[in-house]
Order: sequence, then C-alpha cells, then structure tokens
Amino acid sequence: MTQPLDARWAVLWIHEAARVVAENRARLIELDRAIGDADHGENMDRGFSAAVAKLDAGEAPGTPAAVLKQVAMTLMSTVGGAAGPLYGTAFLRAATFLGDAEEIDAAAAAGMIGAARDGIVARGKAESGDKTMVDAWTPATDAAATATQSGANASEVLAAAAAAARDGAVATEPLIARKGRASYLGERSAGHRDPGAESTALILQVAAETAGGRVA
Amino acid sequence: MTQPLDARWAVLWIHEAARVVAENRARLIELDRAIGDADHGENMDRGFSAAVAKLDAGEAPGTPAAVLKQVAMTLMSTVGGAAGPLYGTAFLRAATFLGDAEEIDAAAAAGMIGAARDGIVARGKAESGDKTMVDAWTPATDAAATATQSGANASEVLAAAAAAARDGAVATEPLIARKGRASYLGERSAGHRDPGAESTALILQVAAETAGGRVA
Amino acid sequence: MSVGLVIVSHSEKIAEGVVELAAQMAPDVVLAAAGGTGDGTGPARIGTSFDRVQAAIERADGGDGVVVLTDLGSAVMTAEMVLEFLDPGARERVRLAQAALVEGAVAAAVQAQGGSPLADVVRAAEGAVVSL
Amino acid sequence: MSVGLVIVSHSEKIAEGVVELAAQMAPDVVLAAAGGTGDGTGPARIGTSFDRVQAAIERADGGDGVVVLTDLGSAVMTAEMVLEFLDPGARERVRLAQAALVEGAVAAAVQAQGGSPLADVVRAAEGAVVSL
Ligand SMILES: Nc1ncnc2c1ncn2[C@@H]1O[C@H](COP(=O)(O)OP(=O)(O)O)[C@@H](O)[C@H]1O
Ligand SMILES: Nc1ncnc2c1ncn2[C@@H]1O[C@H](COP(=O)(O)OP(=O)(O)O)[C@@H](O)[C@H]1O
Ligand SMILES: [Mg+2]
Ligand SMILES: [Mg+2]
Ligand SMILES: [Mg+2]
Ligand SMILES: [Mg+2]
Repeated sequence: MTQPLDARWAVLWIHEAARVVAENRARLIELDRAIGDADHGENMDRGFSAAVAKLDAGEAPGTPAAVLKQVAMTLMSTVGGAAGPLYGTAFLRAATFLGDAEEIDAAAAAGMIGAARDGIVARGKAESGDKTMVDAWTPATDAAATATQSGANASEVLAAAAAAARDGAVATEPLIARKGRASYLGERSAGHRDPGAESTALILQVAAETAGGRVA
Repeated sequence: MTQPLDARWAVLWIHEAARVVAENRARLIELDRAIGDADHGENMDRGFSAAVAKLDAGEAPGTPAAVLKQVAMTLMSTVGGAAGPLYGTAFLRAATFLGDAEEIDAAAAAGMIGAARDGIVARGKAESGDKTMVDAWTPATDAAATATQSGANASEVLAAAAAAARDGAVATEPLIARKGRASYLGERSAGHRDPGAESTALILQVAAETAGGRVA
Repeated sequence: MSVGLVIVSHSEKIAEGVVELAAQMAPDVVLAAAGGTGDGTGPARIGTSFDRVQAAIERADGGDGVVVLTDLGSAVMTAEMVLEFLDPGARERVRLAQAALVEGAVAAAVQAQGGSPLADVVRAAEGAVVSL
Repeated sequence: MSVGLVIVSHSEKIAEGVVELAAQMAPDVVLAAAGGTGDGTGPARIGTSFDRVQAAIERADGGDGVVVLTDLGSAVMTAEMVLEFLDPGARERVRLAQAALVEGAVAAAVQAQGGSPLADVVRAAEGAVVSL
C-alpha cells in the first residue's frame, strides 16, 4: 500500500494539503481569531491553492525537491502572513536537503522534516514552548528520527512525524505565546491551540496518508 | 500718531498680520524647506486668512482679549502644523492675561507678550537657543519689559518688542535646532533662519506698526 | 465596554491604516483615526487637526477611558491642546501615550480588547517593542 | 544619490502614508512603499508581500544603499526572506532597521536627505525617539 516518495508523490501531497487546508479554512481562521488576526485559514488556503495551480499549470517538476522548491516560492509570494516566510523557508530547506534525489527514503524523509523545522526556527527564532508551529515541527522531527533509527520505512517515518505533530499541536493549548502575534496577548493566549501548529499537523498528516502510511 | 490699543486695534493688527503673512508666504515656505517640511508659509497663511474671515463675518468682539481669543481658536483649528497649537496657545494666553480690559496700556502690552511667550514655552517645551520661535518671543518679552520700566508708552513697548524679535529671528541662523522638525537635521540645521521665529518677527512688527510705533 | 484608542497622525493614510491594522486583533475596541488636516474640500493635507483629534476622542470615549497615540511632535502639541479643552470629567479618562505609533497601537489595542483598564493599555502602548 | 528607504507594512495605507510624511522633509530621497498583500485584483489585504518588498528594494536601490523599515514581526520575516534572495552585490547594500516604523522612517529620511552613508541612516532610524 505504500508508494514511492518521488516527484509524483510530492505533487500528490501538495494537492492533498491544499484540499485539507481548504476544508479546515474556517477552523484555522477561528483558531487565529482567538489569539491572532483571524487570517491563518485564509492565508494558508490562498497559498496552497496557488501552489496547486502553479503545479497544474506547468510541466511537473522532475524531482521531489523541485516540486517542494516551487511550492516554497509560491507560498512565499502568496500567503501574506507569518506563515508565508515560515512555510516558504520550511519547504525551501526541505528541498535543499533532498537535493536531486529521485526518491525519498526513510532517512531522507526524516532529514527533510528536520531541515524544514530548522528553517522555521532560523526564520522565526522561536524556541520550543513558545506556542508556535515549532511546537509541532520539533516533535515531528524527533519522532521521524527515532522511527528511522528503529528501521521504519519512509511512509512509517512520515506517519510517526504526523502523529507527533498532532500531539504537539494539541499540547500548545495551555502554553503562553512568546512569539508571533499571539505573544501580544500574554497570559490570555493560554487555553487556545496555536493555528500554525494545527496547520502543520494537517499538512504532515496528508504527507503520511499520501505516502500510504497510517497515522496513529 | 499712536492709536488706542482697543478691540478695533486688535482687529486691525490681525488684518495686517494676515496681509504680511500672505506677502511672506513663499519666503516662510523657503525657510521651512531648508530645515523643515516647507509648509510654514502655507500653514500661517491659511490660519491668518481664516482668522480674518472669522473676524469679518461676525460682529467684532468687544475687547482686545475677545479678538485674540477668537484668533487663537481659529489658528488652532486651521493651521495644521506646530504653529497651530503654538500660536493658538500664545494668543489664548495673551487674551487671558488681558482679561476684560477695554484698552491695552504699556504694562499690559508687555504683559501680553510675556504671557504669549510663556504659553509657547509651556506648549512646546523649548528653551532659549533651541532655534524655535521662542528665540524671537523671549527677547521680545525682555525688551517690552525694559521699555515699560523706562516709561515707554504702549506703542513704544510694541516697537521695542518687535525690534528685539527681529534680532532674535536673525540670531537663530547659526543655531543648531533642538526642538521641532528642524532638530532631525542636527548640525545641518545651522546656517538657516528658523521659520517660526521669522513669522513671530513679522507679526510683532505689524503689531507695532498698527499701534503707530516705529520699529527701530 | 473597553478602553478606546485615538490614532493621531500627520497623514490621514497612516491614521486609517493603523486603525485597520489594529482592528484585526481588536474587533471590539473603538479605534478612531485622526489623521491629516481636515480643511477644505480637497484631500487632507499633511498635518494635524485640532477638530479631528477632538472628534476622535469623543468617538473613542465609551466611558472606560481613551489612549491617544501620536506620531511627530506637533501632533503631540495638538493633542495636548485638545485635552486642555475637554470637560474635566472626560479629561481624566484620556491619556497621551509616549509610544511608537504603529507598534504601540497594535499592542494597546490587543490589551484593550482583553478588557484591561486604562493604565494597563497605556503601559502596553509604551512598552511595545519595535519590530525585529 | 542618497540612501533609499523601503517602508514595509501590513497595511498599504500605512506604507503609503509613511512615504508621504517622510517625503516632505526628504524630497530627494527615494522612498518605496511595500504595504499590504498584492494578490488578486481587489484592494490589498492586510499582510506583507514578498513580491512588493522585493520590488520596493529594487526601486529604492540607487547604489548608495537601502534601509528597510518594518512594522510587525511577520513583516520582518518577509523582508529577511527577500534579502536572502538578493544578489550578493545588492544584498550588502541593504540593511533592516530595528526601528519604530513611522518615527524611524522620518528620522532616516532626513538623514538620507543630508547625504549620510548607510550606517548613519540606519542609526538615525534606530535612534529615533517616539513622540512626546
Ligand atoms: N516567530 C515565529 N516563529 C515560528 N512560528 C511563528 C512565528 N510567528 C508566527 N508563527 C506561526 O505563524 C502562525 C500565524 O500565521 P498567520 O496567521 O498566517 O500569520 P500572521 O500572524 O502574520 O497573521 C502562528 O500560529 C504561529 O504558528
Ligand atoms: N517644540 C517647539 N517649541 C517652540 N516652537 C516650535 C516647536 N516646534 C516647532 N516650533 C516652531 O514651529 C515652526 C514650524 O512651524 P510649522 O512649519 O507651521 O509646523 P510643522 O513643523 O509642524 O510643519 C518652527 O520654525 C519653530 O519656530
Ligand atoms: Mg494570522
Ligand atoms: Mg495576518
Ligand atoms: Mg513646517
Ligand atoms: Mg508641517
């Protein structure tokens, strides 16, 4: 049931990400309304729709890295909020990590997630516990590394990462934000899930699902 | 040749001030272009034209103070730059000082100028030497006080004040601005006359001239 | 109710822009723009208007207080002048914040949205860190 | 020539307003607004645009350097991202200032108008005092 994580998979992943983001648009907006400016769903939907339109319009890029690089550039240009440079950097660093590999194996899957996380940290300078998307990406990175070490295949690595991102997103709820707009709220930011951590969980979940893995 | 400094005189003064400000509009703009935002001539012209229009429209106020108070309110509402609250406060304080006197004698003339100066200082918090209109109003205040003490009449007091304001305005040229927009220029503000000190000199000059005094 | 904000700028566009930006995170806070000069029928000139500031303070004052943010020095002078003309009752509910206009307004708006009292909203404005 | 300025804001109105305000005291300085998102045909949304920031930096770069001022944190991230995509030659002439947007822009514009070098313009932006 697993499929090779090649350029075709990367395109499928982005298509599914766009679909799930669109489906969760209102929910992401509501999460952002509580502790931000109520646009994360709109920002993400706009960005991923544009990324899909771009992929569908041209000849499909030949490697996973080429797909992710094109997605990065499109997100950067179209999202309009913090998520633009953050996800833009994440996909760009993932692409750079993958290089010209035709297919992503378990180690590459884990490495790509870690590279994305490192890009987000470099861009936004948030630490773990600051109640940002980093709090989904960091556990995802750690889970992917652990899974790889215990011999999981690529799709199992993605499934482990997705499950950890989901837990990480839920775990942002009691936190007090220290980065991004939500930090303006101080203690009032506690009790709400971080929208960027939630969108991260969604996107990693469809990565795993399109790879044929089951997310726990 | 001197005339009583009553409400009619106050109206005449403002008319003449409006005329001389309009005449010097371009020059005040050029002074402000060098060390500011090139609008002092426009601001002052707009304010004094409005003050004249207001005086001409209604029944003339019955006391010098009532005239000056109306002028103050009009300047405040129409000037649009720093000169608005500054001259607005100056005329308001002068009016308050004069109370319900029908006519301004030498002591009242000196007191009115000092009250205007104090209002400008309270509003703008500039000190002498900061290269602002205070550097015209302070010598004018001192000269008026000295003239009063040596027995000058009201028109002579105004003439002494006007001459001192003129010298004070010229003396702003080498100064480095420490208040107002010109302070952004730092040392580059030296070598230019302060526009507000110049407009002060013009307005006090016509005060003296309309009172029948000769400005030295 | 909550504390209201008045955004005084020499530029009408800046004042309106700050209001639209801050409103995103503070939908229930009254944010009143007082930008540019209001004279004539043409576009507002660059400058500040006593009348616009006065009207904006009235709009923003719902009884819980008003924080006034300003851009350059002459905007401060205009605002102080307006304050002197307020009724004593209204006057004591109005504070001038010494804050970066855009950054302070967003921080203050979020604080006001949370229902904080006047002094805390002023503190949020004045403590706002500039970006980076 | 002189150092150019780029004004990055989440609001198109703020960016344009800051440009008009700073231009008054710096008529010879290139001031480029990069406000709002530039997508679609409707009015710009609130947000920042990689493409607008990139284009504004190109406009402002006359060879003597560019100072970029930003409002909120995500504007900083967008600007930093754009900087990473500049040619190394252009990149070394561009500085991000950690300054209050409106107040810093006016101070920086006046400094640039006086012909000061890049580092001094950055310093003017970052040292600008907020009003009062
Ligand atoms: N400095 C940062 N580091 C990491 N993530 C951040 C940072 N700032 C914001 N975020 C993430 O971005 C999300 C908000 O994205 P979005 O609403 O699209 O942008 P904006 O806040 O500009 O409106 C937050 O929920 C958070 O996860
Ligand atoms: N804080 C201050 N105290 C006293 N006078 C000041 C102050 N700030 C500005 N001025 C005066 O105002 C004049 C500029 O007036 P104007 O050009 O009408 O206002 P703006 O600077 O707002 O454009 C200056 O030349 C100076 O004399
Ligand atoms: Mg948002
Ligand atoms: Mg946003
Ligand atoms: Mg001026
Ligand atoms: Mg002006």
